[in-house]
Parts: sequence; structure tokens; C-alpha cells
Amino acid sequence: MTPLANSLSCLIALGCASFLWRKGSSPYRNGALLSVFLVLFSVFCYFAGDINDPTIEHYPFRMLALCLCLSTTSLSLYRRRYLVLAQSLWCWIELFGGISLYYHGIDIAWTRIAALLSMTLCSTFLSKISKEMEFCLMVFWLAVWVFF
Amino acid sequence: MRREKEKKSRLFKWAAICFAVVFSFFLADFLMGEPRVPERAVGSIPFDHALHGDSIGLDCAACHTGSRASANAFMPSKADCMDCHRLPLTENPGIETLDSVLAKADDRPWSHKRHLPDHVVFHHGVHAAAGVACADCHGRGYMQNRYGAELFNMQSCLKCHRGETFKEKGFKPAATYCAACHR
Amino acid sequence: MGMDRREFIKSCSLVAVMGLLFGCRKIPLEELAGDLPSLKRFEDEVKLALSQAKKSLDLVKIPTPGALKIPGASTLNRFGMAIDLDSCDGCGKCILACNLENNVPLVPNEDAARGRFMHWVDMRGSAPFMCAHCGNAPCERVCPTGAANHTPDGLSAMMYKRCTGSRFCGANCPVQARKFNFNDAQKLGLARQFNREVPLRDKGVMEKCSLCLHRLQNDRLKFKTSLTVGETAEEWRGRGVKTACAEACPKNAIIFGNWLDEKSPLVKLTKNRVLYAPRELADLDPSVVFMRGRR
Amino acid sequence: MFKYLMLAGLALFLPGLYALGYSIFEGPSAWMVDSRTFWGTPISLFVFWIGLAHAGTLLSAIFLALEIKLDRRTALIAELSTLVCLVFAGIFPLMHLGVVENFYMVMPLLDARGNFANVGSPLVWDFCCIAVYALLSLVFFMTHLKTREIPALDKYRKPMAWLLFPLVLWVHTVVSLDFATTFVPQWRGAFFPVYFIAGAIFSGLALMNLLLCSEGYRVRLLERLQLIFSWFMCAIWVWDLMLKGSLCTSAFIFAGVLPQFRMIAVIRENKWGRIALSLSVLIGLFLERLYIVSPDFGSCAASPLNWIDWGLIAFSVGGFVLLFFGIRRYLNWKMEGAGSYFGEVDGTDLADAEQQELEKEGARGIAKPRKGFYIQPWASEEYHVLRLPLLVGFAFALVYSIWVLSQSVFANVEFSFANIVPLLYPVIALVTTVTLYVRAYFVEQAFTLSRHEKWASVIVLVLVAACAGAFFAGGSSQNSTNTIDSQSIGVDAPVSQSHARLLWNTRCATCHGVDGKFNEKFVREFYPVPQKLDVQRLDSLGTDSLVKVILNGRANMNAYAGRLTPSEALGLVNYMQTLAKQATESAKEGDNDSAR
Repeated sequence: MTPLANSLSCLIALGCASFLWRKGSSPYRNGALLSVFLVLFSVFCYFAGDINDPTIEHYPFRMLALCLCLSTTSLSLYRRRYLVLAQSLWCWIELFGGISLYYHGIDIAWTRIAALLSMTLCSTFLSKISKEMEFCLMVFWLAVWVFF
Repeated sequence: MRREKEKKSRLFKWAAICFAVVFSFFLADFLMGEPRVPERAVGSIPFDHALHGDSIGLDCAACHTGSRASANAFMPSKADCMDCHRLPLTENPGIETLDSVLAKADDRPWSHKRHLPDHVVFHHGVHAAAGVACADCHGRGYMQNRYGAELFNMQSCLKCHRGETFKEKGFKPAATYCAACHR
Repeated sequence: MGMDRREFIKSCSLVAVMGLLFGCRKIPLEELAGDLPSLKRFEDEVKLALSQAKKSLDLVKIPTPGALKIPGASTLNRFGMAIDLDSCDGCGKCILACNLENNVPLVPNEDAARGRFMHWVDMRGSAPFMCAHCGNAPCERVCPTGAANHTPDGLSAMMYKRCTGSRFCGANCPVQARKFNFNDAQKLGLARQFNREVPLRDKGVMEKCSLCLHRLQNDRLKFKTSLTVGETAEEWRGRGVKTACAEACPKNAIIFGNWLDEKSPLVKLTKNRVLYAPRELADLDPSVVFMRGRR
Repeated sequence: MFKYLMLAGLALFLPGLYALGYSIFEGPSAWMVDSRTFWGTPISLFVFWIGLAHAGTLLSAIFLALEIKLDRRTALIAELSTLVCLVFAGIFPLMHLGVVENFYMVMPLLDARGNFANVGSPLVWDFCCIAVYALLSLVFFMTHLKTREIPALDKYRKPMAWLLFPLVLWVHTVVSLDFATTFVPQWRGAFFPVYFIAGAIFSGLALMNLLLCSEGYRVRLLERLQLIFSWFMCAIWVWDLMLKGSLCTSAFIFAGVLPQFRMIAVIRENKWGRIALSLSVLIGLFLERLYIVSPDFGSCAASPLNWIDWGLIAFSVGGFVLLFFGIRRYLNWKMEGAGSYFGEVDGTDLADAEQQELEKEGARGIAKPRKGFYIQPWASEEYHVLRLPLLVGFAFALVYSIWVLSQSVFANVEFSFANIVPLLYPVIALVTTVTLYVRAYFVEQAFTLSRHEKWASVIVLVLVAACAGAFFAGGSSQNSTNTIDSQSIGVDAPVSQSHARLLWNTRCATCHGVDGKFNEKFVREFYPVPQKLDVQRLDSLGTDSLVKVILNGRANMNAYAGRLTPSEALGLVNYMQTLAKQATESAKEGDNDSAR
């Protein structure tokens, strides 16, 4: 996945994140949106990345996890709980995706997993999420996505 | 008073439980473990290891012809015995009965089932060349004409190969990967 | 028939004893388990396998195999084979030699029809193909009990008594070089111990080319026996050992040797040749490779 | 209603039992096995039932942990279906093994021979994860039952839920890693963990709805989730199609298209309609698992399901129905009086159930945390309960992994942290639970066991110790078939100098001595003196006459023809000459020593 496509994918994830968890949206709407986003990310990966490259296998799901993390900032209720859950979902996909690729000979991105894990643990101590904290979180996630 | 009795009975109860658990572990381990080599009778021809080995000074390889050179240590054939027993050797009366029994014996008087399973490779020559004495593995029992009852399990071989036993003999540590001894 | 109680109990016990005797009498025929298969049946099965061979080989260039990269690997020995595709005409004598040397069993007719043979060597793209003994073997990585393991001198060895038949190694081998004992060959009278050195495998166990491990073992033990008697003080390099298929090949297309020993025929004969390996195994560091054309 | 279902279950179970017996006897050739992956129906059944088992706990534990109010009956059905599914999820991996009696070698514990299971293998992770998971969900279910007698135990239910929540996801991820870590092209996919967990939850929801409908109740939340998950599964299948270019159409129809009919009110409101929807989802997901495990099944009709496969499927379905409704009736009958236990919530929406719960709790004066107020996880009450056991668990896991990686068996196996990570969390969870309940029973006296239960636990402990002993010992393989008697004559091949030397030490040294100057002790006492070996005497006789002497014997020496080959005899003669030369040289040194 070229760096350009990589950064493009996180922009797409950011764009999709704004549609989720709207005020008064029913679980149907959110569920359908998640599925549609997943299909969208798959199509994007199909065209942007080389299908035979092993690291593409769990790329759309990493985009989905990033999208979920970013969408938690627009949540109104239980925001920190779902923030922690979304980040641990992303760690989960990275860790176990990495392990299955490790068995195909591709090294695991330990730095990415370590960064995410540390942010997950730290975000449990957040007392009040202010606007600036929200912005820092989003910057951190995008940085993890693009640089690590 | 009642509290001590009650405390003692509780202690006894716990001791019984721990004993039952440990005992069932070792019982199952004993029942399912690798058995010792079965005891073997002397066979048709009465043979005395102490007489041939210590007093006469014969080397084990003289009769067990494979013990220094090949994988299998083999048992002596009648011809091997007749190499020396072709002449009456001593004055004591026992020699006549021995010679008559030897004459009647068939040409492979001793044979037994190999104790080690087929997938295990054990080469006597290599161990003899490495300086391992026969008594190290077979024990001293054969000197008193008691054969078998050795404990040939994988753990005893591995300990020696890693150099944990017979330290005083200073054996070179040997291979412990599976395909060294298994086929 | 006024039988009183005592007679009744007596006759019941008589019947019970008769039943007991009948049950536990030794069935002499049981051990024989039918007669041993003749040599001809083995040859016919090899011909059938040759006629059914349809898989092809997708070869890609690889560098000459070097020392193993696993911890505790030997720096002196790395055994392997090279198969010369130019001189091999696909006659199949190596398959029969391997089957006889390693007591590879026959398979029942319906398995044979479906091409599910037990042969350790099978024809792919009119060339003999067997386990490549990869240095970084995927089968050994996923074997749950550690039955599939790697020896320090480069053989992917199989401990049949540790195998629990999960068949995961068979699934994970990219080129499917492993065969599974679906049937109890000895009971069905399909196995025959041509070579007493190699034990028969029982049902439910996965088996594969062992690179004639028993020949290497015997040679190593013979060398170590004579070593300490003061003949040659240097290390065992497996010189002079040949696998059954290498011996049987009329055109010497299969060369067995030690990749790390300059004097071994393998290194000498592959010096100016281009080495190939199947595409799926290329980056798993295989030690059984193919040769074609001159550098 | 239960009676008819149990009879149907029995009707399916008995032929299934026969099929199971036949496949254990016959081995892997009995059922449909894929030619590429060597796996077949039992493994797809295993993945199917372990998915259902996980969904049981997923629903009850997760909803409990996230305070989503679920009425007690659904929670109990979930936990019970977990346990029953686990029974079958445990049978299939054992019965599909080629050598079933070696199953214990997969356990990562040391055995008497110093062997150790390969902890880098996904199957070892599987074994441990499922064993720990079965134990923990059993403990969770027992606690759930016992909280009715001893309310104090309720304190332990939520910490257990927080332990089970990651364990469930972990175990099913490990099941998916069985496939994702291999080189099989159809199993390519680092996304398998998410794919399998979504599939497990989807099939679990379908099973829950099915069980609830069969008892005449319905929980709309679960039905809505079922529909949402069908969309999510379709999205995953789209990506799978793009990645591998193939899709299991039958699974897509059953589990992807048919559930959409829930949107039609007629089907949704009719009980049989809801049952049909859930059934189609279950069938679809089983077909999808079958397609994943053995790709041959999907692509060509060459390997259709034979009657043994249908037997195994019938065995698991019939067995589940029989066992589940059997225990259900037993629990109902045993706890007839506990009306409130099975809250009669028939047909009302979940919101009302929640309302009732709130009023009840309001009446009892338990301060329910205000909505939106966030409890710091590290300060939460569950964490206080779990803190010490978790510490013990982590310490134990650390020591365990160091001990494992130091095993001698792994001397030449390459291991990295990634190989052992999947094995760690189940170890932590197991040790944490054990410490939790040991502490609860001994230190905090939170609950007491009746005499009957005490005896039962002691017996179980003894049985476990016996099994551990048997697995440690490992049984002995049968002795060799060939017999050992005397050495027969070897093949007539040229003999090397060292072999001749060994032969001399074996055969000839008894009389002629190791150095050729004859063995005083033996010869003097018993035998006339043999010839001394010196160079002149040997040259005068010539080698072939010496070979004839060896083979045919001489005055006091027996013939060795039957025991030595001519080339061995020739080797001995050459060796004699070297001995003789050495004898003369040492004799010269001896002379000039004495001369000097």
C-alpha cells in the first residue's frame, strides 16, 4: 500500500466516521452504515492496494477500527468507555492480524501495537474529555496510522 | 476442648485429601509408565558371569560379539563357547555335566525379544567406543546371574546424554535431538 | 425336566466356562492377517501412480542452500538433494526404490483410483518430487505435539510415535508433500517390511520423505564407533551415503550430498548449474532443489 | 413442548451416536475429508459449535459487563447453551484425530520422557483455550445458580464476566488462527479473527432467538441484532470474495439473503416465521464453515457428504436438543417455586422488562448509578475483587512462559514472543479464577459447600490428579518384534582397518592379546601357548595361508568360517601384520632402553 494510498485511506475513514452515531439514530441505521463502510473500504483496498500482498488482508478492518475510534469523538453518552473499546478492537485486529501474517514470514509491527495499547490504557484514566483532548486523540490515531 | 478436636479433625481431613491426590498421581504414573525390563531366566545352559568375567578375565565382547562394534550386542553362539570349551578345562567334576549339556545344546542357545521398541535406535559400539562400561547401563545384576530388571526409559538416556549423570566419568555431552535415536 | 436348583446352577456355570474358553482362544490366523503383498503389486501401483500424475511444477530460481538458520544448527552438515531435470526422463524407478527401502504401504483400490497414494516420491511435471526439507518448514511450525521437528543437520524428521494425526502439517505444506495413513496397512495386508531397518508406520499417522534418515543414522553411528578407535579425528560429514532414489536412478539425475561440504558430490555437481525450487517454497529455504541448464 | 423436542432430539441422537462410534473405529477415512486440507466435517462442526458456545457467553457476559439489561431467563439460556455447545465442541476435535489415544500430547505440560507440546502451534493454543474456557463458563454458570441461595456470591459474577469477556473473544480468535496462520490459499486472511467472531455472534443470536421462540418468548433486541449482523457478514463476504475470488453461494443465500425477510411484518410477527429465519441463518453459517474448512466441498461435487457426515451432524444437533431441554426441564422442575427467577416476560418489549427491573431495584433502595456517570475502571468495585488474583495470574503466566521456552525440546526451534502470546491469556484467566475462588472460599468464607458438594470436589480433584499422572507417564510403546540371538555372518564387503581392529579386539584378543603378545593370564592357566606374532614368521607363512588358518582353524584354534567372511579374515591378517610391526618396533625401543 503506497504511503499516498495509506494516508488517503485514513482520510476516507475520517470522512465516514462523521456519519456514525448521529443523534436519534436507530441501531439499524448504525449497523447498516458500518456494513456499507466495510464494503466501501474493501473496494478501496481492492483498487488502491495489490491484492496478492499479504498485508492487504486485514487492511479494510483496520480502516474500520480507525473509523470506529474517530467516530467515538462524536458520541454523547459513555464516550470514554466506547473510546477504550474501539481502541482495544483496533489493537486486537493489529495483534492477531500480525500474528497470522508472522506465520507467513512478515514481521509484526510491534511499535504500532505498543502505541495503541499504551493509548488504550492511558485513555482509561481520562477524567473529562475536552475539545482539545479529543483533537489530540484524533491526531495521535492518524499519526499511528500513517507513521507506524 | 471441642475447638482443638474440631481443628485436629479438619487438619486430618486436609492431610487425607492431599495424600489421596498425590497418591493417585503417582499410582497412575506408575501404572502407565514404562515398565522395567522383564526378568529373564538363565536359560538351558547354566552360565556364571562372575567366573568368566572376574576370575578368568574375559572381556564382555568375547562372547557378546557385537558389543564393541555393532548396534546389536548379540548373544554368544555355541561355536563361540566351543572356542574355549573344546578341551576339558578344569578338574572339578561339574565340567563333565557342562560339556555334555554343551554338546546337546543347539547352535544358538540364548535368544530373547529385543526390549527396546522398533522406532528406537541404540548402538552398543558407539557407547562402548565413548568409554561407557557395560555395568553403567546393565547394572551389576548379571554378575550374580540375575538378568533383566534394568530401567531403560528415555529420561535415563537423556540425563546421561546431557551429562547430568556419570559426571565423574567425564563423558562428552551427546546429541539430544529426536532423530539421533529415533527412526 | 425337574431340574433342581443345584443342577441348574451347575449347567449355567458349565455354559459360562464354555463361553469363556471360546472367547479367549487364541485365533492363530489373527497374526498372519492375510498373506504379504507380492513385489509385483508394488510395481503395478507405481505404474498406476505414474499414469495418473497430472500436477506440474512451477519453478523459480533460488540461491544455493547454505547453513540452517535455526538455533543449534550444525555448521558442518546440511543434507539435501538436487534433481537434474535435463537428464531425468521420468522413468519412475526412484519411486519404486523409495517404496521398497522405506516399506511404504499400498493403498486400497478406491483410494488408488482417487489418486490418494502413500508414495513419498510422486511425479510432478515428469520429474520426481518429494518433501523439500525446508529450513523454515511450515509443517514443523504448526505440528501440535512436536512430532515434526528439524535435525541440526537439515533433515525434517518425523517422530511417528508422537504424531496424534491432527493432519495440520498436511494442510500447511504449500506443495502437499505429506501423505496420511488413512488405512491400517498391516491389518489389510497392504504393507510388507522389505527393509528391516525401517519400522512400519501404523494407522492415523502422517508420513513423508525422510531423506533416508536410517542410512544417515547408521553411517553416523558406524563413523563414531570407528572414530574414537583412533582412525580419523575429524567430524562426520556423511560422505559416501546415498539415498535409495539416488542409487536407483539409472541416469544419476538425483544427487544426494551435504551442502556445506566442498568434497560432497552435491556441491561439486551443482557448482555451475542454475538451481530452482517450487514457487511456494522459494523463501522457505528448501534443501531439495531442482537443476536445469548451465549457468 | 419440551417433551416433543426431546423426543425429536433422541430420534436424531441415536443414529448420530452410531455414526460417531463408526468414525472413531474407522478413523479419518470414514467422513468427507478435503484432499488439500485433510480436514472435513468434524472440524467444521467443531468451529460451528464452538461459535455457538462463544455466543452464549458473549451475550450474557458482555451484556452483563456493559449493563445492557437482559432479563434473567435469556441470560440463563445463554449460559446453559454455552455449556451444552461446549460439550459437543469438545468431542469433535478429539474424534477427528488420527491417533485418538495420543490426544494428551497436545497439552503444553512436561511428560516423563521430557517431551513437550509445540507451543508455537495454533492447535496447542486451541486445546488450552477451550479447556480453560469450558472450566470458566462452568464456574460462571455454577456461580449464577448459587447466587440464588447465597446473594453474597453476586459480587463475583461481574468480575467473572469481565474475565470471560476477553477470554471468549480470545478463544474464538485462536480458533480462527488455526486457519489464518497456514499456507492454504483458501485460508488466507489476517482478517479471520474478526470474521470468525462476527460469524460466532451471528450464529449465537440465531440460536438464542430459536430457543426463545421454541419457548414462546421473544426478545426484540436479539432479533434486531441478528439482522444487523447479517449485513455485517455480507460485507465481510464481499471482502472475502475480492480477496480470493470465490464465495460459498449457498451460505450467502441462507445466512445473507433469507434473514432480510425479517423486514416483512407478516414473517416477523409469526412465531414459525421467526423460527424459520433463525434456522436458515444457522444452516447458512454451518455451510459457510463447511466451505471454509474443506474448500473441496464448495468447488467440486467430487466429495459430497456421505452418510457418516449426516450422522455426525444429526449426532450434534440431536445431542444438543436432548441435553439442553433435558437440563432445562430439570432446572424448571427443581426450581419450581422460583417464580421471579424466570420472569414471566412474554411478548413484552425489552424496555418494559427494564422498567420492571428499575422499579424493583428502586423499591429495594439500591443506588443505581445515574446514566452517563462514568466509573473509573481502575476504581470500580469489580477491579477491587479481581486485583490480587489478576496479579497472581500475570506472575504465573510470566513464570510459565519462561519455563516453557527453556524446555530442552525447543533447543533447535526458533521461538519469538508472537508464538507464545496466544497461549498467555487463558493461563492468566485460569489462574485468576482459581485464586479468586480459593480466596473466596478460604479467606473470605463467601460461600460454603454442602457435604455432598465437598465430597464431589474431592473426588474430582483425585480424578484430575490420576489423569495428570497417566498423561505424565505417557504409556509405553510395545516392545520390538525381532528377537536377538547370536551374530550371523555379515555381507562379504572389504573391511576397513578400524573395523578389523574392532574385530580383533572382539574375537582374537581373548587368546592373542590386544597387542598380539598373547594374554598371559588366560593362556597360561588354561591353554597351550599360541604362536608369538613377529614379522619374520608372518611373512614366511604368507597372507592367504593365514586367512585359511583363520577360516578353517588349526591345532588349538577353532574354525571361524561360519562366523567371519573371507574379507573380514583378510582384514584381520593385515591388522596382525601392523600389530607385529608395532611389536618389533617397541621391542627395538625396549632393547635400546635396556641397552642404554
